[in-house]
Amino acid sequence: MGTYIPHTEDEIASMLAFLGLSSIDQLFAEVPEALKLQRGLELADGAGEPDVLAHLDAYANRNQARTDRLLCFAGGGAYDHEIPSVTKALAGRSEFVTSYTPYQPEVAQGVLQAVFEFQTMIARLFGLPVANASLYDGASATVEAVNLGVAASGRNTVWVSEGIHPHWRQMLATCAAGTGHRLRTIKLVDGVTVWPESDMPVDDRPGVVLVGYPNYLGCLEDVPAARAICNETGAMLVVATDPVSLGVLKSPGEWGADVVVGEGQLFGTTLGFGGPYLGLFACAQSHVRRLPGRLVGETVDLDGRRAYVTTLRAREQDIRREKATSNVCTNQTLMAVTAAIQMAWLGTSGLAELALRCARATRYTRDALLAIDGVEPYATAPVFREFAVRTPLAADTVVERMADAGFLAGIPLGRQFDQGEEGLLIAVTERRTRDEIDAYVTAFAKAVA
Amino acid sequence: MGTYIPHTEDEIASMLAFLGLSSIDQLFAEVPEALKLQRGLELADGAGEPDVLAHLDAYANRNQARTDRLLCFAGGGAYDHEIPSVTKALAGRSEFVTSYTPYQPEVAQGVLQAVFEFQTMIARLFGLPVANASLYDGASATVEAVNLGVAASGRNTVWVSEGIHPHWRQMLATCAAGTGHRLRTIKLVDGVTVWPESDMPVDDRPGVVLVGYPNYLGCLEDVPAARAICNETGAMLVVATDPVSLGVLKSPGEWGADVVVGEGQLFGTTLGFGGPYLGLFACAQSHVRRLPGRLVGETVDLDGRRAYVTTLRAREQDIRREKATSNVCTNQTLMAVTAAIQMAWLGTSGLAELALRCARATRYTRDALLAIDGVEPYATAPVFREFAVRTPLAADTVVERMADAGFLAGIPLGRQFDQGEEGLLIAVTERRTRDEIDAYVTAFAKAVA
Amino acid sequence: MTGSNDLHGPAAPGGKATSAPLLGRDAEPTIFELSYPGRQAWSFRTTGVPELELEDLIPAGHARSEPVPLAEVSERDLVAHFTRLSHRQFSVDLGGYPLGSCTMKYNPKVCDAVAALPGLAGVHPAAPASLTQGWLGLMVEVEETLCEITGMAAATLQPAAGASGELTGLLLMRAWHDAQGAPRHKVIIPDSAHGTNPASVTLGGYEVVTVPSDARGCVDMEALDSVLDEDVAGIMLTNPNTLGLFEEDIAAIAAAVHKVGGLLYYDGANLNAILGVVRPGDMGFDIVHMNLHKTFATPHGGGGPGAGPVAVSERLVPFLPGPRPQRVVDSADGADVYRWHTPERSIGRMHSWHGNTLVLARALAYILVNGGDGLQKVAQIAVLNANWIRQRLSGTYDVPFDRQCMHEVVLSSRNLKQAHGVRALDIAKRLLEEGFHSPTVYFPLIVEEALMIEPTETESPQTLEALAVALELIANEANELPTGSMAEAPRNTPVRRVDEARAARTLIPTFDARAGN
Amino acid sequence: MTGSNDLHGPAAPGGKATSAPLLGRDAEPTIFELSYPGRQAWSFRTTGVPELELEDLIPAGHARSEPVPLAEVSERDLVAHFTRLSHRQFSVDLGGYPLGSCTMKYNPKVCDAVAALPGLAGVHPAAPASLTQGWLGLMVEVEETLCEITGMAAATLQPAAGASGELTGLLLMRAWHDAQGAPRHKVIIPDSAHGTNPASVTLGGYEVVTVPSDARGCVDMEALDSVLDEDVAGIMLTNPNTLGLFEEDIAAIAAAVHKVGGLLYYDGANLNAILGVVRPGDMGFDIVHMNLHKTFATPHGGGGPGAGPVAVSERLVPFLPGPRPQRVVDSADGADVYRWHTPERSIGRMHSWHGNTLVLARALAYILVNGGDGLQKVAQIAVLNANWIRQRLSGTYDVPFDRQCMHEVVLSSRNLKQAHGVRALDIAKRLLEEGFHSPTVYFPLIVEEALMIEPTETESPQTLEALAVALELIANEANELPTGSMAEAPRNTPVRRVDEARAARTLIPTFDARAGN
Ligand SMILES: Cc1ncc(COP(=O)(O)O)c(C=O)c1O
Ligand SMILES: Cc1ncc(COP(=O)(O)O)c(C=O)c1O
Repeated sequence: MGTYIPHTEDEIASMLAFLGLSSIDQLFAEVPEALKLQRGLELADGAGEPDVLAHLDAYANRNQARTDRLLCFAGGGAYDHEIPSVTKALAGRSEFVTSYTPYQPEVAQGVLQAVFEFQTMIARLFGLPVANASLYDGASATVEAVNLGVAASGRNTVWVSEGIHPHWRQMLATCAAGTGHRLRTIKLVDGVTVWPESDMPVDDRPGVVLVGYPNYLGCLEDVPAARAICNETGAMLVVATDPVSLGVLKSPGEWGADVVVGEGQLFGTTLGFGGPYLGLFACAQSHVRRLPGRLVGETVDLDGRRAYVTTLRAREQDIRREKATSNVCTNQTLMAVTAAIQMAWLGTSGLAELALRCARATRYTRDALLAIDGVEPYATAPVFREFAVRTPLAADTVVERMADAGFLAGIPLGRQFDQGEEGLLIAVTERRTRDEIDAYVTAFAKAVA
Repeated sequence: MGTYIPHTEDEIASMLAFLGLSSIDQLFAEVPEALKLQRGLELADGAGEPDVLAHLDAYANRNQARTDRLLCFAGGGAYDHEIPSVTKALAGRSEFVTSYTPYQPEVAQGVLQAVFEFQTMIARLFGLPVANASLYDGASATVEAVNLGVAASGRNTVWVSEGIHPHWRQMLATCAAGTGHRLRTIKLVDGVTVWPESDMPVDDRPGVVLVGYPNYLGCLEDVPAARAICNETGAMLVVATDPVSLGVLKSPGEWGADVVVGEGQLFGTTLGFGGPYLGLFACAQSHVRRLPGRLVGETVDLDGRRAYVTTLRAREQDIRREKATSNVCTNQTLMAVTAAIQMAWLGTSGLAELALRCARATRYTRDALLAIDGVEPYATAPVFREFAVRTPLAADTVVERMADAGFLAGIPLGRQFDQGEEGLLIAVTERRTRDEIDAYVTAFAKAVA
Repeated sequence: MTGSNDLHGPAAPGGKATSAPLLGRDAEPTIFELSYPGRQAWSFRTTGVPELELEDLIPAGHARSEPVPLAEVSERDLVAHFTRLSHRQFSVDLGGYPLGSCTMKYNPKVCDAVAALPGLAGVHPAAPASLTQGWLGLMVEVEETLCEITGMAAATLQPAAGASGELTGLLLMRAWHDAQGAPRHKVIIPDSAHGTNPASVTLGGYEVVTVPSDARGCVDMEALDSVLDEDVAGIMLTNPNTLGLFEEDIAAIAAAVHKVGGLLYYDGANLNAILGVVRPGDMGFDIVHMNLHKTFATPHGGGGPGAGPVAVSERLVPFLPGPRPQRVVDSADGADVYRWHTPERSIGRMHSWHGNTLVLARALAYILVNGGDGLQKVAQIAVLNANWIRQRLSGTYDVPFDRQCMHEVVLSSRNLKQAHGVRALDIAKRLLEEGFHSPTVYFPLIVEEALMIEPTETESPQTLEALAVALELIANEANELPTGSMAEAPRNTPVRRVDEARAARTLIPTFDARAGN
Repeated sequence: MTGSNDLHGPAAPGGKATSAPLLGRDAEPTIFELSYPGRQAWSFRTTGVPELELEDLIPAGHARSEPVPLAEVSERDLVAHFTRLSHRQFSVDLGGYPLGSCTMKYNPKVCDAVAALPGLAGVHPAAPASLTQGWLGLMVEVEETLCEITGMAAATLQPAAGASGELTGLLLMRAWHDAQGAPRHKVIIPDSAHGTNPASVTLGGYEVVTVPSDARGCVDMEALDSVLDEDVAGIMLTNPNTLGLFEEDIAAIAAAVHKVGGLLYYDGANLNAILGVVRPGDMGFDIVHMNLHKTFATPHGGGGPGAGPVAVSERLVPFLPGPRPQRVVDSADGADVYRWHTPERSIGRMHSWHGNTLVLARALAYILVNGGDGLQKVAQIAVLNANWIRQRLSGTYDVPFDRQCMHEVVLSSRNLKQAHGVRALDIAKRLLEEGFHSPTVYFPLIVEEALMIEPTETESPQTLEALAVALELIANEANELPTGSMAEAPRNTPVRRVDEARAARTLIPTFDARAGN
């Protein structure tokens, strides 16, 4: 039996004796006998680490869609960006990995300061003064942002652009069953949201307006239009963004967002089939007491030395309980620390360069794909670093065929956006070389022929 | 241009100005112009890390004989043993990796204590009271041992058993050109050394007797016989051992060795095409002032706290210069730390179990191979965890054929040991499963058919 | 010629290491203070992609005028900075971490290797099932394993942590009652419950009804009876509860709640105590979340990530979030076939993708190493360790509930507070000086000056002994040294007591909010 | 019932972390003290191999009677022990390490990734060339690159470190002279030479002849002339030499040595100073070793491993150790073919296998990232940094040789010793308190109270400034504080000044030698 338990049989016996017990089962004397499991768990007996590793590697080998087998052209909030050795080495340091929430700041300055730096970077990136220490992922950050917006505006009607990631919209809907928020999906037309007129009965006015920038199809929305609605209606503007794009795009904060959310996987976290990822969240100063999740602040210690500590804790569930701004407790700190390291590695110039390179590769790929007979733009609105095309046959089929040629071709859009099954969402990161793209385009032409 | 230099152009300019220089070339004003390289180095310009990694991975992909492609049945001092994640994680801690020789013990207790523990473990394993902090590899440890033996005995005739690793014997010969040691190779007969009579002219008497236990062919030598010669002639007994075998075999120290050496790769270091490995070295107390290399000792600090420091430094080259016991400076400390971790992971019971498992797998494989028509024992002396066979065709050819079947079949013995090209040395570690061995044997039968 | 050529310029020295506790006690500069304009660490692949200008790539008006000021550091300074920060951080890998309710057990390194397997780490979550059979199979094995451990019928692996699992469970409850055509409005929780429970109840759209604990630290049955009615959607319980005590009346509670049509929710934070001994499903629970980062040893990452799968009984399966991985072909030779499937009446989705999948893989590795037999031993030794601590310290600290505990024990230092003004907080800080992380303090709320100690099964008897000796020493000091001396602790740490009030009063949530920036 | 159940037994508590400088200053118990009989961490594959008994596997008399007592610890305690030890260790990753002659530059993390590539790390060294074409190709690229950098014709990659390279070089020298039919007996080294040089000369079977340095810190040409004769096999030089000074007369030295038929050996420890600026081959050297762990940034590993390839001029190629990797087919499409080849008159072998191959791979990665252009910049900035330090501190410390230095500067604190009794050692210890590793002290031997400072090019101007400020502060303290106060340093480190004399007097080289064990 593999085990991480140090106790030897003699030690167990001695400890039981100290407790006045004669068998280990007596420790569970207070558990009603009738409830106890009368058999062993029907699981295999413990195995050695090498066997277990082999077992899991066998699963790994059944995944065809691994980046070392299929070149990745899929995105949709999960991107195949460069993760340098230095990020892996630092983020993997066991002090960051095997600690928990910094309840004792005196021995947790490492995580606290790293998170403080993370918060600063996200605030700068999003163009807002306060960012939290992380939420679970893009979807949950969006849910929290809407909750904040409803609380701040006092109105629970939420206008959700169809350009928000469909999974995030699903999670909004799922959670709205509990909160009672009234969600109204606002359609995309040719890639961008067409907002309703806002001169409507007060009751129908939105409390929150939620838009993507860039949106799920990679298109650049008209954020000022959304801001204008908010100005008229008193709604809170929540923008869901692609953080890498902000290397060159104006920040949502600058566009007037009250809350900005995003998925932070792209800062140094592996694709990992979707988790653990990193929910990013920033807001205006006025909302800080409604902020969900942990927040690290700077202060001093007894000797006046600079120190960091989690702060405004009175918002949180362990103190405020049913009146807390959110229920989040365990979050994604390690991914936040990873992102801080990755963003420091990128730095001011690297982030701009990264965004630019993605945009160039995207443009190059898009132009080449659209030159293929039968491949049409899915939307004509300007895109930045991701785009969708319409293929002559079902996108699912294209993806299957492209896999045989060595590519993960993109994400089929399915029957969303009131369209057929021919939509394919394609992301091209800075890691794709011209040769790889050319090969992709050639294979694509064959796949759709 | 990729670079790890922090300086910006403005900083360089400001520093030059401080030095009263107007160009960076002036820093090299004292280098005669005529000698300077008048062109740039004819190397490619700097590349980004991802490109470089890809370049090296291309080499890696051209190595067919990697353990993830060919199951390893080769040994000869380099073994495919289990290296658990925990050893890799701990030995990879950057404090161990990016420090140097502990010249300032106050800030080097980590490495010092780890090496102290390493020394203790090697001393226990080899059955001698003192072990050093590492030498380069098995071959260099053997050279150093012979040097010590010659100095201690005052006689420079060295009897070298043919059962010592052939590469180590080559290095002995290479170095003997400098030291003038007179090496005499003592032949193996059926796998074990047959020592000459020792009643010979005083001048021919050995100062050092060097034997392998187990030897290169995996056979168990009669160490007491070698010890008896030493007793008669006053020679020093040096034993080169397979450290894993000592999990169940008597230690060379117990057999009466004055110096014991070995290759320590098998304690947690990857095969890595042969380096960096780990030269192990232990000796009797009486030889401690002749010990080559670094030695860590326990002491106390100013406050009486237990502390460690490199000691008996007066033996070493930086102090004793041309009279030093050895010229070694940079050694293989990281591998020693790795070995300490790996030996602690194995522990008392694990090492014994490891040795036993190797022996079982070896026996199982050997029996099955010898049942193949035309496969003969290379020697009949008892082996412990490695053995040689004679194949019906050149062993090189067997290795090539076995590679196509997915195995690194072993090490061809070539024309050594006065034999033909049909000898193949085979090692079977605890990592080989019965299924793998069965497949190997089946393929072997085909390869030699 | 000598003289000064002050190169500090705007930046702090990246190579000065006085913030590493090995050398000193200085503050570590922020990465922003280490920044120097023009320095860089990044490099990307050479791609050969045509280098269009930004103007040609995005419409006018969208481009930012200045790059985002992140940091400008060399790789060397980047490494030094975060390595020094890591030296300013306690962790399980450094020593005992008896932080109650958090199950800070040892995190096996083999699980890191699992999470780094290219065939797991390198998979895009939107790749179709046909190309990700390994991941689907792994997830099915996780689900089946968790169901066997909890005694439930099926599970969703989406929730990213316990709290997310709670909300998922409450939404399942709601969907169930809605499906019965009779929405309800109240959820009962004991006063000892963790804060996430009431917070989740609110987010689930329910009203919190709190029931008090009785003298044995369990749900007061009479009080429970008095609040149970047909408007009660369910009850959330932790068992063993946050006092580390087993709710012996669980069968009666289950019967009573079920009788009014309510559902039982199991907060699995304390599952470590009962692995292989008793299962939530067998106690009558309908919905169970697990915290894989607690019970199944996935590392806590300085605050996360975790994973909070939710398992349910048969009748709730149709409501589970989707899509869920499902085995379609069960083949003997390991080539099972899997697909995604969304339950008919699914409440929807609780994660951007499929859950914290790499955490699931780690947890599976941990479970497989332990095996069914090993998991039971985990529970046994976790409980043994906690009881040993309880017994050993019962003359030194108050033991509010004098019963056998399960995997953790809640002590109280009210005796020391009353006699000497020494608070639980002081003890927590003083214990850092003795080489241990502090226990959880002031929780559960119903115990005054609570010290909640969860040793976990991976701490050896020798470590327990040292912990007990340290806590005895501290109690002795409280009794003997002048009041206030304890308030000096910790003395050896890189920073001393941190001014939390000031942090909240003058909020500095970013470097830019610091006065002078 | 309370009371004691002392569980320490024979073992120290693995979970107590007061030895981590984060928390305390206690000694860390040895792994042996953490051991408890019966505990274990290991696990192996399940193999299904028949389980014969040991008696059936080895002949009677060979079996040991007791297992080797290594340690008996849980994985948890194993991890805690070595993690705490790592916190007691300074390293480049923590801060500046201006240890002269050792070139403690930043070690890029990408090189760790290279060394971990399964296709490099997982290759058995005895596998035939046909199955290891990648490794042979890599080694050929390393050799060609090093030859271009040094201006030599070919190289052996076998030597495991500089000292091994030196011995290799001396054996080559010997083989050369032997081949000329005229063995020689003396090798000249300057008095500033590193200790490995004379030690290697002895092992090479030569007599050491030392020449003094002149007033400019270079080889005294007259003294050299007076010892040069036909019995001189050659001369070993470091250039820049260990004083950090360039031997300007190198051309004349080379001519003089060559004139008597001697060979010139280049100790490449200081190669970092001249990369892309001037090449040993062009200076007239016949044999050149390189320390890849210095110049090419492979990590020093707490004392090793390194790699010490030796490059030679055309006439020495036939004597190189073998086998050597060689390109047989040069193809445009990257599918070159390689084989092993042993030079006709090879001196033999200097390594168990092919050299410290994974170190070679790391060095190649470093070289490729820098490129030809980048390597020259490395030298330029290394020299710039050293000169800046020299200039900045020249009023504070003695500068024995008032000239431009190369990549390192040797200062002397004899002024402080004479005036206040403060030794170089004290300054070294005091500097630890300021957040830097100490320089090399008391070397080279010809400088009194030597402080040998090699900043390397990877330390920023800000770090240099801080280092200079610290060294100024220390000098000021020496001038102002009472004599002896410096002897207190370091005060913050996990141990204070270590009693080296006692360690040598009462030798305790193992745990078992400790009194009481
Ligand atoms: C009893 C209890 N319930 C719920 C939770 C919440 O779990 P998580 O932090 O994973 O969201 C915790 C976490 O500390 C807990 O201790
Ligand atoms: C000048 C000089 N020569 C030779 C050496 C020896 O090199 P190694 O330590 O690699 O054996 C050193 C190492 O410090 C050195 O500084």
